[in-house]
Amino acid sequence: MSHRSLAADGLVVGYERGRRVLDGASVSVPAGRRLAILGANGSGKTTLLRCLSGALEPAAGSVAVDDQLLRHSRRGLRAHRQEVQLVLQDPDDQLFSASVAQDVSFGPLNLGLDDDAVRERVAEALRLLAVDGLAARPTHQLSYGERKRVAIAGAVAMRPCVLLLDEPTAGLDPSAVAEALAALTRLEASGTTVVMSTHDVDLALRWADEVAVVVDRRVVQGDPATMLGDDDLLARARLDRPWALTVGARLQEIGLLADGALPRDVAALLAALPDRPGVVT
Amino acid sequence: MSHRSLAADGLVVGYERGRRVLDGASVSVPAGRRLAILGANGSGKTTLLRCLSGALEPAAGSVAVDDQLLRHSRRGLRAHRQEVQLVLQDPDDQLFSASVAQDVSFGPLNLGLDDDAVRERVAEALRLLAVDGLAARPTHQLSYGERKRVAIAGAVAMRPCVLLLDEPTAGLDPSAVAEALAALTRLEASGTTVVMSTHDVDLALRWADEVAVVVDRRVVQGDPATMLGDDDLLARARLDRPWALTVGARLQEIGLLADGALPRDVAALLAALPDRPGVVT
Amino acid sequence: MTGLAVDDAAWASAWRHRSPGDKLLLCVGLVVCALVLPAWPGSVLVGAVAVVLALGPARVPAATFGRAVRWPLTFVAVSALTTVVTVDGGLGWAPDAAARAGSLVGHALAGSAAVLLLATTTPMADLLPALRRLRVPAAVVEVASVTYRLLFVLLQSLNTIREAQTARMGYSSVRRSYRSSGVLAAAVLTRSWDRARRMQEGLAGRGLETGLRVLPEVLPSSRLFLACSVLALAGIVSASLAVA
Amino acid sequence: MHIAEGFLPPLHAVGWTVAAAPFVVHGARAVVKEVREHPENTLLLGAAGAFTFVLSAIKLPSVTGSSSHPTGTGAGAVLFRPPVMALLGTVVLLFQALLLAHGGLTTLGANAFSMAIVGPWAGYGAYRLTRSLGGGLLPGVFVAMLVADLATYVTTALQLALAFPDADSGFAGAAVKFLGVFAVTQIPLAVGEGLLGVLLFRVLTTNARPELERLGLLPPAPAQEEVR
Ligand SMILES: Nc1ncnc2c1ncn2[C@@H]1O[C@H](COP(=O)(O)OP(=O)(O)OP(=O)(O)O)[C@@H](O)[C@H]1O
Ligand SMILES: Nc1ncnc2c1ncn2[C@@H]1O[C@H](COP(=O)(O)OP(=O)(O)OP(=O)(O)O)[C@@H](O)[C@H]1O
Ligand SMILES: [Mg+2]
Ligand SMILES: [Mg+2]
Repeated sequence: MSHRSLAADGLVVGYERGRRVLDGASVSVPAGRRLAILGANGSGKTTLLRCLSGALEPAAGSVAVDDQLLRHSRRGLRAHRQEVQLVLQDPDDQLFSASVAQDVSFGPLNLGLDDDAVRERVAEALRLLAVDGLAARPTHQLSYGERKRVAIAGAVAMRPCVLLLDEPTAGLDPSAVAEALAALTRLEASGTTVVMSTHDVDLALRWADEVAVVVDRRVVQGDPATMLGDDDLLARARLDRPWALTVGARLQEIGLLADGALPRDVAALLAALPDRPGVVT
Repeated sequence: MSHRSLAADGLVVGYERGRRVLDGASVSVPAGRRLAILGANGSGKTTLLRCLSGALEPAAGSVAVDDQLLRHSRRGLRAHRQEVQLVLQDPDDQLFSASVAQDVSFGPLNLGLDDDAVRERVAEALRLLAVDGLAARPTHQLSYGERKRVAIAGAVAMRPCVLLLDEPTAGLDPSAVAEALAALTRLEASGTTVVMSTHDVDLALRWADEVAVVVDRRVVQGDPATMLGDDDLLARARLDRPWALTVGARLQEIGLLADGALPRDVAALLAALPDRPGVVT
Repeated sequence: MTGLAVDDAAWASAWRHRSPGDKLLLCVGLVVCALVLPAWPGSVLVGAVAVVLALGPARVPAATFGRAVRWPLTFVAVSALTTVVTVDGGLGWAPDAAARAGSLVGHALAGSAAVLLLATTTPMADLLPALRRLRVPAAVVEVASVTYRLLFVLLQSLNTIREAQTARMGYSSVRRSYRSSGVLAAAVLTRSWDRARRMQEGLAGRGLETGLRVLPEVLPSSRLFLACSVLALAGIVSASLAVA
Repeated sequence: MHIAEGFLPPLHAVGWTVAAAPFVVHGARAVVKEVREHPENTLLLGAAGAFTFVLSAIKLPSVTGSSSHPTGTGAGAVLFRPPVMALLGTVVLLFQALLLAHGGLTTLGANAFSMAIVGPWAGYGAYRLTRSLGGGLLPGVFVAMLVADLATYVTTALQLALAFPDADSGFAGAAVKFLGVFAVTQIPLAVGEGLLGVLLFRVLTTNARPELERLGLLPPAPAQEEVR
């Protein structure tokens, strides 16, 4: 499997007449690069992801995988869904079956694979998400974090090129977040491009290669450090500046950090700090 | 209204036979002090809050408001619920009436107050949470952040001495978090003691006066900076160390911050940093 | 976790990985024996075998089993009593009341124990695919599967919403209880619609248009288990016929 | 009140199963057709089944201090129509037998006949009659819930009387006994269930109007978009 790129251009979406949620929003997910989507509550992050996945047909605009335009016909959607999978925020919206292995088998079966191939895909997906121990467990007995990872496994079993995740870390404890991110890294290694929406600016800064901010019915996309250091954009999007940028900038100001790229997380900051005051390496 | 203190002693709770969620857990909420409850997914934070609110009767142990023991009789619970209110994590579990004002009036009406008193309480609660503009709106049209604040208003209208909040900031964008915290500060000013559970160690460090960590079926309580700097405890509780403590400690090490208490958030850290390298004030 | 103790027991049972077909044969056999054999010694034998198997090899918690038979016990007691009481010209006992009541209670308890043996060892997730082999249409089995899954989601909503209402004194009088119950039922119903709609979207991406087919777990049948089952059933039948 | 496993004599168990079968098969046909045309409706039907199960977990307080659980089949019949309820009700009864030990397998036919067939049809009939006599939605629902609940219990009582006729007075005497025990005591609870139905639908008419319109229970509201 090789990385594929996904792009949306000029999306217009309105749920009710008159009011538009997105109006000319464009975003591109370059193959193999991590994209984080940020934005205030109700700005349209989920709406954007639903358009990208084909779940929602925009009133105008287009979505394409590697320049192949998505058509909202039965066949067009079928083809698109083999490339792009969306994992919803609430795992209970995705888990319909009584047992974990059964649930994950749903997608591959619908692809028309034979039973052995399905079983193999299920095993692979559960392994990538590190939930293989849960295969025979009933869905309703799982913890929230476990349900979240099983829901991701259900999408992964479709072997999509692009995996879209709506707030995959919301409601998880710090260790569970770390485990989820590790699972996503394994997925990337197997050729999947990962996109996530999140409210956590610190996470976006340290995880993403690119950031897309949904603001004023459009999307602004760019480098995480630049975008999340732009106070004007942050204010319009009701976001906070990540602490690492603020603290890093100040430390540069007082000459403790070398000029140039700011560290994006604690580890990078500690590594960049000199051992003694006043010595900038 | 004056602040009241809430305490639980030796709580034992098991949902299924044999397996205990809490086993000898004690926690105390001193009047007027902010308590943050931390812990891994499934450690028992919600269970602890349900015990404190009287929703769940522990198999052993006691809960008391100002040394007045909670009895799980009809009368005992009635009295307790006027002192202690719990706001659940999912606002949709709490908003069941058609309109915002109707929903907030549910509790006061059940207290048997007359219409004028009810109206006054509703207006006050909506004002404290800064959602007075929404009074006439249908609940299902509200954004997630708005629903969360209306749910809190529903509990506040009961005029509790202690307000327990289960993950009040989960799923909110950074501005909405700031607004929710500002609302809680107004509540405190009106005499309510506020307790919240959260997965956000950075938030716990900067907001709380005290931290209670649920780990190994018990609760460890103490000063935020001490508790969240204790690597052994953090590992057992599957929590991360807040960035401010790690970065602050390193800056002290290299002589950039004065010894003593570490700054708890960005603003405090920036204020404590010297203007030029090597100068510790 | 779920509040449905029988279901929890089924998922945790030592017989969880036995073929549902095997367990169906044994339990349905026991149920039929309980129904058609004379109460003495048929019902007693069936009841004893079901209880011993459940608490022994299947390792079902005794408390779960005991609590689960409590409900049928109430019904059986009331109904059996009603059956053997006569009202003609004043309250009185029907002739041979004790024997009739004993026989009724025996049949019912033995049958209940046999069904419970199945229920506490076989999760619905295994039984429903087995219905397919009984020629129940796939659509019906799929609807039943979704019902089973959503049951837990809705029960959770029901309990949480009720807890929230209780905290705000929604059940502090009979009148308020009624109002709160109505609101509760409506909230759960609208949630169930909402949930179905959102699941539709959640599953569309994985190919909902072709139905809700899943791959059931392979649980191979055991010859030994089948042989022992048949032997046990034959033993019960012959013992009963010998005594009768 | 479900008849417990093993309580009915074999002949009765088989008889009621045969009697219930055509209705349940008819319901299954309707469901299969529905799902074939709209596969996504599997989820809606599953949700309806789950709601029917969960509704019976709601505790209704009664004035005497005891509490009871609604049968819920009246509301189900009004919302989802009796044929569908025949199937969903049977599925729910199977779940109740296997998850709660309420009812049984050999008595499934008898229980389905009273709870999934007679109850819903009687309730639905009462609902249609009330509506055609000019009653509104709420009176219709009240009558539907009340009649469905009572009809279910009366049927159960008659089933038991048929199986266990009185030694002297035969079926008639037994019917009096069982009706006395199971149906008369149920009257206040049936009224309670009717009230619950009214409260439920009153909330629905404000919170879930579009759904009720889609189900044909309320006339479609004049579209507001066109007015502007
Ligand atoms: N199915 C729907 N019908 C009508 N309006 C909708 C629907 N879904 C979303 N909206 C509206 O569209 C807007 C964008 O919603 P969306 O869920 O995309 O926001 P979001 O950025 O994901 O927010 P959050 O951070 O709270 O998840 C909101 O104003 C919301 O109320
Ligand atoms: N109603 C319930 N019935 C059975 N088990 C339950 C119930 N509620 C919680 N549990 C179990 O109790 C344990 C503690 O759950 P609790 O919800 O208190 O954890 P938590 O710390 O709030 O987790 P989270 O961070 O995910 O919210 C978990 O193992 C959970 O599965
Ligand atoms: Mg969203
Ligand atoms: Mg919790």
